[in-house]
Amino acid sequence: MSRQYLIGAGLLIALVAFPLLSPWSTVILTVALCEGLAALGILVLLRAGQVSFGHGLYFAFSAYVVAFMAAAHLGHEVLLLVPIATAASGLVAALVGLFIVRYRAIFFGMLNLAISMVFFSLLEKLFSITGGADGKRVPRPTLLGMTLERESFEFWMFYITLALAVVAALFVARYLASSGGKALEAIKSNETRLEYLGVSSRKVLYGAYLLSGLLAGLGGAIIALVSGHVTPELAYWVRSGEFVFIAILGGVGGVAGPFLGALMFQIIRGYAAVYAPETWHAVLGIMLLVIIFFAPSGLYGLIAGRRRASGEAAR
Amino acid sequence: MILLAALDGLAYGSLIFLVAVGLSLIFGVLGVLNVAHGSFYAIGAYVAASAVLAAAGMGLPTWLAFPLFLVSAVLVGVVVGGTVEALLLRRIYGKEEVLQLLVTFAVFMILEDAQKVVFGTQPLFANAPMNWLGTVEVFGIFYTSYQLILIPLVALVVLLGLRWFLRRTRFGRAIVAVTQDREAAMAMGIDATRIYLFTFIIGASLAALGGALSSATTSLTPGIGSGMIVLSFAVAATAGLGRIEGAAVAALMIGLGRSAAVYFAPEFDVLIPYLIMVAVLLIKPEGLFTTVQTRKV
Amino acid sequence: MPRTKDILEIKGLSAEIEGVQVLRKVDFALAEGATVALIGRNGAGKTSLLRAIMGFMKVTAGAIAFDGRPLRDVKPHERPRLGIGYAPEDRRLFSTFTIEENIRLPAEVMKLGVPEIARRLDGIYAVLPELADLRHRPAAGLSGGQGKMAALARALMIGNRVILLDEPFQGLAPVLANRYAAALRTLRDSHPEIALLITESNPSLLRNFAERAYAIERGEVTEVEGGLAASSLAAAGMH
Amino acid sequence: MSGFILEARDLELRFGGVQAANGASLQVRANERIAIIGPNGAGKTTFINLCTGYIKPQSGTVIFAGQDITALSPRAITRLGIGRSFQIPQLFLENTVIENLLLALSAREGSWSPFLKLTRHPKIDEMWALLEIVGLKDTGHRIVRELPEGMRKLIDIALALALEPKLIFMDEPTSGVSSHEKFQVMDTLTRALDARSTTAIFVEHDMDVVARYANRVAVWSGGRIALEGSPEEILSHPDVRESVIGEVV
Amino acid sequence: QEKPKELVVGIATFLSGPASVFGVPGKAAADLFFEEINAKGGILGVPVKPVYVDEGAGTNQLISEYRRVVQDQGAQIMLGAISSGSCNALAPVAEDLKVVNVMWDCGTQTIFEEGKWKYSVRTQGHAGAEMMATLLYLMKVKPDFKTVAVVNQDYAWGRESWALLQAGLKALKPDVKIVAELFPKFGAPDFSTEITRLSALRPDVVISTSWGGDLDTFVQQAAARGLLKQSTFVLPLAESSMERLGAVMPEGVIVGSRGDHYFLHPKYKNTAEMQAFVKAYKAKTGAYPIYPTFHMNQAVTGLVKAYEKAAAAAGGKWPSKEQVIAAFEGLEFKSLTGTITIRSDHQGLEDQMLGTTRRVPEYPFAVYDKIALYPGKLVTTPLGEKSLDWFAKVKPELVKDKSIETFDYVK
Ligand SMILES: Nc1ncnc2c1ncn2[C@@H]1O[C@H](COP(=O)(O)OP(=O)(O)OP(=O)(O)O)[C@@H](O)[C@H]1O
Ligand SMILES: Nc1ncnc2c1ncn2[C@@H]1O[C@H](COP(=O)(O)OP(=O)(O)OP(=O)(O)O)[C@@H](O)[C@H]1O
Ligand SMILES: [Mg+2]
Ligand SMILES: [Mg+2]
Repeated sequence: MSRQYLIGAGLLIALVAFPLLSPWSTVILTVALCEGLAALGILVLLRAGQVSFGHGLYFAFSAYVVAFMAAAHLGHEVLLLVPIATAASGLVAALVGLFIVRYRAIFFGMLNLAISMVFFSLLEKLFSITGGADGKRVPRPTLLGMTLERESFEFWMFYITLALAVVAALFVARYLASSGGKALEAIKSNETRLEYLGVSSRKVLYGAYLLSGLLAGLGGAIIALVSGHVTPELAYWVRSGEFVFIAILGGVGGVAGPFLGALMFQIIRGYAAVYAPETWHAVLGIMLLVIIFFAPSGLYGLIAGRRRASGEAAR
Repeated sequence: MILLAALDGLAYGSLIFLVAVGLSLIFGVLGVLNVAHGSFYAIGAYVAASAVLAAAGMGLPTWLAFPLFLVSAVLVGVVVGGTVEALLLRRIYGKEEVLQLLVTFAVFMILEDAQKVVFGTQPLFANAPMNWLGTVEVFGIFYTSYQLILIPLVALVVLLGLRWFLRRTRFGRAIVAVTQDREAAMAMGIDATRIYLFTFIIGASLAALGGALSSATTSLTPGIGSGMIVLSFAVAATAGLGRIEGAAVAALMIGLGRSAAVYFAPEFDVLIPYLIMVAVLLIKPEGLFTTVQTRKV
Repeated sequence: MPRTKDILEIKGLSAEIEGVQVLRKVDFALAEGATVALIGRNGAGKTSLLRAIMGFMKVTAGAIAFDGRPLRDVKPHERPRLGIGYAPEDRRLFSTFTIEENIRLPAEVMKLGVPEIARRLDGIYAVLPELADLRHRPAAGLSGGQGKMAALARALMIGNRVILLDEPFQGLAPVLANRYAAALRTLRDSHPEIALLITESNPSLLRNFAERAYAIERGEVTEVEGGLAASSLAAAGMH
Repeated sequence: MSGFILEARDLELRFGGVQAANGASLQVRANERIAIIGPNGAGKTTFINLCTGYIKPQSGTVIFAGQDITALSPRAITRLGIGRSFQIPQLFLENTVIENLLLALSAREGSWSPFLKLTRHPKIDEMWALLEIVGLKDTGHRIVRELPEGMRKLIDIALALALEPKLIFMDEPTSGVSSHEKFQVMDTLTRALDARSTTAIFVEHDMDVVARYANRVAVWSGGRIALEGSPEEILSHPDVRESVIGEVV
Repeated sequence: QEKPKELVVGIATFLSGPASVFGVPGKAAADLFFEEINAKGGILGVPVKPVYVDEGAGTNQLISEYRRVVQDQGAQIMLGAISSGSCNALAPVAEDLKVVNVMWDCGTQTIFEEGKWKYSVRTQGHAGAEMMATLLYLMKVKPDFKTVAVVNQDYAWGRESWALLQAGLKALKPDVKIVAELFPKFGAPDFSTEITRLSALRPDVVISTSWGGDLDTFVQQAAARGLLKQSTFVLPLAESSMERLGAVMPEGVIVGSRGDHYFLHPKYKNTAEMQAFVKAYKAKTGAYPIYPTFHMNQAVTGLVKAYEKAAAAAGGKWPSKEQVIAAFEGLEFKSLTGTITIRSDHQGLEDQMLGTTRRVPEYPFAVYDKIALYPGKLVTTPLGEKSLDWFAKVKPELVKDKSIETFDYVK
């Protein structure tokens, strides 16, 4: 546990300092944090043994809510847009969850994928409303009532996102260690027993699903603001796959994992884009293989070390 | 009208079936949802098209394309599929299932770029085999025999062949046993490692065969694999875990559904596979064909 | 007892699971045609020893020899071909197959001829008549005890040298347990060359059946002097 | 009110050609300890499964404390106060033993606050006491996956007990538990059951255990009760001696 | 301003995904052009360093890459992009970053009709001009058609181009009947159902603005089933598929190239520049150049000319970004084919060329015959007007406008 905090704190310090040293990185770091938030949502579900290939849905949904509201000058304010859009995604998760928590394993994964792809297709189809594949522009809203220039907007958005990410991570860490979190893990290890303890595994999963939808939604809302443009691609299955990728890359052992993974992902992708613009997919793929084979518990596990096994034996 | 749509749906559904059944088989036996499956499809298509073009360049007769399809499918299955299984997947059986999935995701990304490097980005096609078989006329409309007859026929042969193979042959039964309990199967003298490799190769070859067959009808561009993979996922989930008959029914439903949509509701065309999947799972949460569950308590 | 050749010889065997040592320098031998009980309480390492013989454990030291040949280079799936039958503690039947298909499977895998398989099946149904009635039932729905019997039958199918039975009586009604023991005795009489290794946490079931007994405790194996006689077990700290 | 805490009436269930329950009926009074014995495949586990909602009967009813529970889900039945252990233990393999028990405790108490760490549960001592009852105090911090079958069976029982049920079903509680510990565990277990006045129904193949710990015995055969009575009566009954115990009289 | 050591030019192009059929040739051409420029000492003596960004990675990723190239690698000029969606997304980013953004291949007419972008400029025509020329050509060569069907890719380009064509058709030929509007999924591998429907409906004209693999597949499957003989096909982007389609492409199909680009351009095929380019490009890639390579040529040439003009205006000093962008306004320059004029709204005027396929012994693929060359000014929506409105009131006289040149194929 203390290690978890240590890693988290180290990551935090690095993150706080970095933009001050290299201003152009703020947007990329903010994007990484947003993806980290979505991957954190995936981590929650992974604890229940469920893999979602459709969390792009929540990511994209809140991003579009932001885009529409900002375009309509409804609540043209970051501090309004973000919570409203996140809640909207939460609402969708609450609806979809009603039906999706009945399914497990491949069915769970594929239904999520199906629903997100339906949304993706709609975003492309209804192009008169959504702008189709070209997406929508998101005009820059005010922040705390102030109209900011690009640079300071980006600067503040980064620190706001960082703060939100820290809060989210701490909450998720608490939740996972609580009885509810353990019940969630129980879905993975033995649902029969869970039912025979009088606990509804669907309810437990529903809660987690809602949480994961909110986390992905939060990430999506912010990414819409900082990149200033939304496209259906946010809901595409490959994007959802990336969240899973990031979660595993970072390691699901602790809540700092997804953020580590997202940073690493951005860094690798950034370098690959510079040095191998034509084969950056392959570079990412190879990196992923390296991580899986040489550090199967992800970056987090790499840093935290294989404490668990040996610690257990020592007792 | 409906009949005409059904004819188109049949051909399309057959092609999806070929690819999806390979995915289903791999999933059923190895428990791995193979994201790279679409790449096998794409590579199969590229290799077949290149082979057919090369053969034509050497002045060989067109009919040779059909054995070439088979050869390139098996070649891709053995070389690419075999390598992926033996070099990568094999090292992480028994670990978290997500990891296996991610390995295939990584392979998918690598193969996508590998295709570009090897085959280029310009669309490629080799339609001679399709034209060679000529057309048939149904109600005054011309269909290519290739799409109307050959592809569904191949799908049917694969379906029946696989069923027979899994149920009636010793090797097929060994595969089924490994599916259920790898360790117990080994204690029965079954070489699980070989079975995994073999199954993966069969699955990959089927995807490649689908690709090879499609290379005569469609033009190959970067990214054809990822379109196919989502469809196969939809089929596999609709079918029920690792069910071959289920894959056939689901693929056909999707093929027919899509054709019907083009006629009656073009707006829903792309949504069809997902809507079918959601609808089926709403009614039958375990998929079209459920597998026998071992008693747990 | 006249000592014959050892079919299975284990020397200094240590094994671990995920870094935890569960077998410690086990020395143990199974003579051809012998019936040996391996007694130990829960967690002593009985299952682990059998699994090690089958090749499913990570062996850290020591060696296992079968018929004088080191098993180390024999892959797990090739071990049954040597004539080793194994009935795991938790049954592990193939649920989509019927009982009979389950029993036949290992013989088919080994490509035994059709008449040979039929002959062996008949022999098995003769000693386990309850199974004959169930032969066409899918294995998925078997009760605990029925499954145990099917697992035994499957081990008998190929175990013509050594049969490893992991707590075979667990969950069997006494009537069946007795019959099961009788079946094993019949088997031993009709095939005196087959060696039997039976683990039990409940030694009373094996009394007047196994001629030698070993005790296993925290992964260490010691021979129990005097076999399974109540007094000697008590002396070894068991009931 | 019938005066019975549990009453199963004419339960019927077929699996294809197999009649797993064939008019199974049983009446249980509070604080009884009933042993169910019978040959393998007689339908004992099926009976428990029917009473706890794992499968639904094709006909017949189950009444618990005056309420018809036939159609209820396992979850609802558990909440009404029925606990069970399984022939094949059903545990959370990746968690420690004490975490397993704490989950049961949280379920009982409904303590799901996301801010309360599971291992800081205020009533954790109660669970340690429970572990002591099944003789597994030392294993509390071990991961269940690493424990042998025999211990898992006992943890499985402890999980059911942690819910403080009014009625508990135990499917072969001591099979796989070494004879060494068997009686010791059963002693403390029955004492604990008495102390909480929990009614118990358990399937058992070991006649010594039946003789020692049951106050009523039901003999199952062909999916229904063939005989019922006190342990002395039943265990000396010639039919039982022949078809269950296997002695030729 | 001081001359920099090098001029970093960021280029957004498709290096992955289906649109890499345009992106990769575009990149190959850019490499050739920059080599040539650098061989001559660069722009105003400053060597140019191209940096590529993959448009295929998705818009959001593209935006962050674009920023990185500007902010981290110090690019002063960006060439972006191919897809209209990318251009729409990048224009505001370029404003934010204050970087000169040359839209080198994207077609949507709305960019400068609905927005005002200080830092962005387009060195080519737009979809309005392309579709107008297509319509005029169709009316010219097949004036008597009665039924039309459309099969377009289901995304913005497919939809938008059809909206324009439809508006124009209504104005020019009010009695025409649209019998089917099919929008198969982008990247669909199979058009059997669509072809079956068209076979049953037998429209006089089938229009498809599809491109790349989709177009190849469609033409191929339609050809195999005799549909190409049944209806007149209008394929405004077919130039880029012609070499690949080879023998599949029959005679009599109306084809275009989003401009006047064609390596056999009747006016420019024999110029030294064209011949050198075709040779170099063929040596590098093994194929004949297609329209995106010409668009790239326009962008690069425009850039060089704008720098030269700006430097001249600044008295020979290295111009600032603002000076460069100002120099673009009203700039007129000669590309490998026609002459491009940049309007005050930063929109380029580019000639449009259409033709009808013909098979000749010199090439193993179809070539343009019955060529018509439409001056950019004639077919481009006038300044300040919206294309859709302009299409709705287009007059039939335009079909026979005198400024239209015609050519037949000559060897
Ligand atoms: N996955 C595992 N990780 C760590 N330790 C394990 C694991 N599985 C088993 N063990 C340990 O190995 C030891 C031996 O277990 P084994 O199953 O061989 O015992 P057993 O004698 O067969 O017990 P039982 O009579 O209950 O079946 C036990 O102490 C157990 O804790
Ligand atoms: N899911 C099922 N599908 C098919 N048959 C089943 C199923 N469950 C139980 N049966 C059959 O019903 C009968 C009763 O099974 P049950 O498990 O209740 O027996 P049991 O009395 O508990 O036996 P044991 O003492 O061996 O555990 C058996 O013949 C069994 O094969
Ligand atoms: Mg054991
Ligand atoms: Mg039972």
